[in-house]
Amino acid sequence: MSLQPSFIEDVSELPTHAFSYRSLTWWGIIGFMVIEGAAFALAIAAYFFLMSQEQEWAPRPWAPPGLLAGTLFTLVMLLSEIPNTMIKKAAESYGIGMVRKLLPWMVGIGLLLFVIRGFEFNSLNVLWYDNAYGSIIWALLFLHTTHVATDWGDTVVLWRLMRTPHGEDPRRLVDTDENALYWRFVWLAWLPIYVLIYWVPRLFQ
Amino acid sequence: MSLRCPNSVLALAMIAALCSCDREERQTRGKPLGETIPTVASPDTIFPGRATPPPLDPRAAQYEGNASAIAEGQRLYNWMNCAGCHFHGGGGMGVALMDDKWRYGGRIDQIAASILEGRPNGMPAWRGKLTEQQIWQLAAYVRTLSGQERKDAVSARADEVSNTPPQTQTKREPLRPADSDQQ
Amino acid sequence: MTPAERAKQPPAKVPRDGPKLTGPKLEEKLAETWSNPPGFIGWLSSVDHKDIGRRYVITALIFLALAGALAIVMRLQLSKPDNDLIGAARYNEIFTMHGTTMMFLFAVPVMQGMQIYLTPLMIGTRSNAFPRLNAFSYWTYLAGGCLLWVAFVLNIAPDIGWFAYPPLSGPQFGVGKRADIWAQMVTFTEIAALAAAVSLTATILKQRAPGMSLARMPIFVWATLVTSLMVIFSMPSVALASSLLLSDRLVGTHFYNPAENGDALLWQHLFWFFGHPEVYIIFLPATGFVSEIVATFSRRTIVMYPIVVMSLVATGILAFGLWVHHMFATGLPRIGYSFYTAASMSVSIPTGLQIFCWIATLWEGRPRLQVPLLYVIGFIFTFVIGGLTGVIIAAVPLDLQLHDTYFIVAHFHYVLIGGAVFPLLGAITYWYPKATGRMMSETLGKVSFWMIFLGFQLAFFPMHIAGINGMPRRVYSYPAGMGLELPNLLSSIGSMVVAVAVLLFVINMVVSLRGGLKAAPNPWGAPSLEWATSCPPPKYNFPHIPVVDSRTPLWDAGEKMSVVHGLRVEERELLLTTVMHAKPDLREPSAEPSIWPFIATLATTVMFVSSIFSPWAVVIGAMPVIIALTAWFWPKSPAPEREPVIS
Amino acid sequence: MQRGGAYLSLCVTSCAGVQNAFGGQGAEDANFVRLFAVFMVVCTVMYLIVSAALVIAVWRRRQATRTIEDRKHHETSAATRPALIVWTVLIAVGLVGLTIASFFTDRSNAANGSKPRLSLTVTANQWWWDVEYNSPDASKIVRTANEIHLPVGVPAQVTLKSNDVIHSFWIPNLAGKQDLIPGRVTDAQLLPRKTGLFRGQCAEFCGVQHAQMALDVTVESKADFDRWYAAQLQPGRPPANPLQLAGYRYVTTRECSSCHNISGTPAGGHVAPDLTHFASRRSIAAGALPMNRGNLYGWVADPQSQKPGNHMPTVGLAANDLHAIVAYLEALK
Repeated sequence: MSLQPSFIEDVSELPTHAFSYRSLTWWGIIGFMVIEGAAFALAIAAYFFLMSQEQEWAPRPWAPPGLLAGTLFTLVMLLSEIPNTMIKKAAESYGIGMVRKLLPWMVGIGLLLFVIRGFEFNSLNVLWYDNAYGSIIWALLFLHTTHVATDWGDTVVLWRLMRTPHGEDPRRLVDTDENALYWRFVWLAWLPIYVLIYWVPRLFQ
Repeated sequence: MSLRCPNSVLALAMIAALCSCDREERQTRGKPLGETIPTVASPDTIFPGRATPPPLDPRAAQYEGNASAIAEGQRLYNWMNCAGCHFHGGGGMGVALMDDKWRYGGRIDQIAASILEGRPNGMPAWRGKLTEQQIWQLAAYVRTLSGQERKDAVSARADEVSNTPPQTQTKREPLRPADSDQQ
Repeated sequence: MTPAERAKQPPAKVPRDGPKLTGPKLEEKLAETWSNPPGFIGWLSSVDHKDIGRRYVITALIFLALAGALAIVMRLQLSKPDNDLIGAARYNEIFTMHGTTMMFLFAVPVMQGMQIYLTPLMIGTRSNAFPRLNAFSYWTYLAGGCLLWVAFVLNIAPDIGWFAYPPLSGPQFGVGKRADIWAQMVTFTEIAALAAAVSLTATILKQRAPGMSLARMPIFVWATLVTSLMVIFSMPSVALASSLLLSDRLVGTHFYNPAENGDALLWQHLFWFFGHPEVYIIFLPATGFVSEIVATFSRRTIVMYPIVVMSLVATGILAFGLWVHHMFATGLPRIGYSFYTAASMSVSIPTGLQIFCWIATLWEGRPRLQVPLLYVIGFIFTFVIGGLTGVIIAAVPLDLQLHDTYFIVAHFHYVLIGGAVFPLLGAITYWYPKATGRMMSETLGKVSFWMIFLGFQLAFFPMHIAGINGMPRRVYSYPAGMGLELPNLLSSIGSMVVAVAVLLFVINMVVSLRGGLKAAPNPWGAPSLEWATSCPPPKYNFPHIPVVDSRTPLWDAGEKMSVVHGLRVEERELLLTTVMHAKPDLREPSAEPSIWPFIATLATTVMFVSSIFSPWAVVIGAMPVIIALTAWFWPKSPAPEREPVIS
Repeated sequence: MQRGGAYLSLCVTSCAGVQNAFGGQGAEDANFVRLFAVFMVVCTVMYLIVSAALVIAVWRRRQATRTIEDRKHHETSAATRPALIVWTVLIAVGLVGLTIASFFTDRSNAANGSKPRLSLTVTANQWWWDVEYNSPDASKIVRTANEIHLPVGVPAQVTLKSNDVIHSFWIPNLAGKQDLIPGRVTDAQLLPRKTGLFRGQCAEFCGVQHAQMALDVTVESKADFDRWYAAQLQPGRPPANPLQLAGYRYVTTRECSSCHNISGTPAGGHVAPDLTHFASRRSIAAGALPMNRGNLYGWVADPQSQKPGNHMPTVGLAANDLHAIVAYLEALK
């Protein structure tokens, strides 16, 4: 450096990890959440745009999607917030044992959700190539499924990681904390989509 | 990555390129101007016993798997009101075109011959009503209705009311002449 | 020892930079820690923001040259009426490739490349926030560019315009796989842009030098922050639109099928909701370049810094509210149009304020007429014409006559070439010594400036006349006798002059690599932090992280530069600071170079390209992508227990 | 202001052509020219202010500057803030004025089009225009292609539809453009003020032959228009000599009849331009070729060489058929 340095502060005391907005990866996760949130918001806007084109939503003769699978999915997802919050609390209090115990539960819940989602696709009562209504319903469900899949994949990798010595590193606890935060975004994003897919087509029957 | 591997990747890319090239070939005029007079010989579709059918007409290569020919065929199918009798392949007054039974042969040149000469029970002869290029384009499109065509050359849907599953999703079916099983 | 106690451990005895370890000895150890692994694999796995930024800019300039060559072919075809140099189908491919390459493969990437290169240097840190994500961003951009241009070589290039309106790009009229390739290229480039934007946002918010509060950030860094946020909010719109188009074309959904209650205008709304912010994503970094150049060459700080920053933010927000002015002719309700007329007019107010502040800075200072400042002056003269024609076409009755004519082609070339490429050429001349250690030639720089400035006016001003004389856009030829011959001939000549001028600029860049004068660390006497390091900067940028206490650190630093110390030397580490006031907060280990981002891009490329042909490719192709991503994020084995991991 | 707009339009373009936004022959286009003049005046004034300020700022040599060299690089002169306020007010007032002028022009255009006394339906196809004059009495409906005749001073309502992709209906001399979007019905209002021969063109990229999709517009007196309308109502002229008869036979029985329609003959295809009064038009193939015998021969023999990619196939006619067809088509006045 052309100018001579004058040392005015020693930063070696600072920690190398922190939770929530002090951590760099937290901002990365927020960035990706905003991107996916924007994509969901625009997909929902497209849903309403297409809805305005039709005389009646869930156009005759297609029946609105069956409620059972979707409601079950929503229920399980909301319940999954309990272990999710426990993991987040454990991670923030460096409770690595608890984290290692609960992660498999989250992976299991993920698998259960995939099974229910399979039944959901089956109970939509419309195919994606039937009409614009069918297309947007399938598109919303497919978008959210990829969303659940990506976070489930992240949770599986985290589960395997926490079982290795890497799990000891608190930075991995920060990752667990942020993964739990991301799971909250996944089911928060699901609530409006659930209403749009299952309840709005019933409004006009 | 040794040097040899990019060469093989390059070779693969070129091969993939060649087959994609003719899918997108857009020849707007069926034949060079000189020989646009329609040829006389048309392939006979009925041949005694189970003899092998005559060799494929050389024009077939120009139309099979050619996306623009199929798209033109799709347009002509609507313009000439083929849907009036054949519907969108399901058949009605006209025979079904989606199944694998071809009483007068399912090869592209045999379909073209059926369009050109007409067939009993109501299929009009389009000789003189459509040019030879248009008839071959129609034949190329009709072949896709029964799933004989490669998936990357067909269009998933037309800008019409959805009537059949997307052609890109229909399973490719082997060609069985109708007389092979007793009606 | 549980992680909890380990978190409170005192810092271990490891080599750290400081009064005891400074000067050449420190720089040699840091260079070794921050260097790339050797060989071709090392080159592929580089995560240094300078490597990635340089690759982005050079690849984007290559695409500029390719698309520029296509522009020359188009101008030759249009130089005289009823010309048959190239046929209609070929011309449609060429203008689609020209527009798509310029917008998706040159303009946005070159701005993001400059931002990736300059941001860490200007805010005083050693790397971008997510280095491997940056590397993945560049490789994905390169893959998208190659996909489009390989398709062009193989004669399956898209011929649907750079905006691909269905039903022309739909399954029935978009024949073959041309439109799919366009849509897949859009998916590639916007994943690249989103990844870079997330990384830049995190870098700016968390890694500024201690003391560099938001009010002391350089204006180019403000422009980068606003642009990155605009990318994050607007790119998902085109991602969704192109995915819906791909699913229409592949599995027969009906989003844009009017017969099944889909709508062609759904595409236009989604596309232009992205389209208009995109042109501001291209323009705002250019205003950042102009602010930096004007400050340095007027020898003073920018006048009324808060006004300029608020104008940037206002332009960023307003940009999202005026996309319907691209759709004035589609028969939407007139009362809606008047709202968008007002919004489109209002977006010129913040830009007007910025121009006032630049001119006031020149007025207060003593401008030195070197090449970067010449480009800024050329920018102001050219861009203001483009801005004013923008005000003209914001009015509905005028736009109904001028929409989709060559008047619009003239308008957007004035605001894109005048508004973004001129500042870019000035910025390249300005930061070339920092990147290469050599100055670009001043005389050759001035010659190419005057040629490009005058050639540009000759090329694009007559297009206003051609537009008014009734020449629509995207026509491969025009009949004689409509008064279009002279404007088109002048435009063709002008475009040749611009082509030669750009060639001269490139020659100047290449020749100066070796032949240019050796550059001092701060050849222009500039105030901002990137001029505190050597030219070209070392791999780790700053031996000690500088401390900032004003908007012009180097001008107010006196003879000693105050710094913080205590970062590790044998591990890659940089300093995180708080968002508002940039007080030191954490020491963050920075990611090591890795080949996995490159492999992740290969896997993503295979998935995307094969999903043009079959929907199952998305599911099957996802497996290698997951494997590559897992390997990418898998932490490297911890160093032998010489030092507990946290300290 | 009226003279200013006209003077401005003359000096900007060498001559007001047949397809020129500064023609001003239509009510909406006249409004355009006036509003364009207002905008040009305001914008030129603003541009001169910016250029003058820039030139002075760069070229003035004075000693007391506030730069790093004299350690005053953070200071700003007191006059800057008021100057900024004046500049902001100037921009705001300018923009508000222009926006209001634009809204008034909108209202005037809407008023011009509010009481149409003629109704047309234009349906755009890939690369030609299908024109239909609507009338409550079905026998009074005229169908033509690639041309529009309008009586001067009569406001006309044009309903716009599309059969395939998005096109844009644009006759610069008369009015602004409106898109024709499949699945939607939009409309355009034309109020021609001066008679003359004009040319419109598709302004939205619509495929390979987007460049050759024009339409001829003739604005004539009411009497001429009625005479033309009556002629259009007549069926196609029967062949007058053996050559035309041979042409008649070919056209009404062979390939031509599959797509084209000639009223009063067995040829009834509606997927291509109506040829009933083909010879009375000013151009062939949507403005691609002026109407004369040479072009007619060239077009009928091989349309793919004149307009490559369009949907009229090269039939490959024998020489005598070609002569007969051209003779018959030339008779369809």
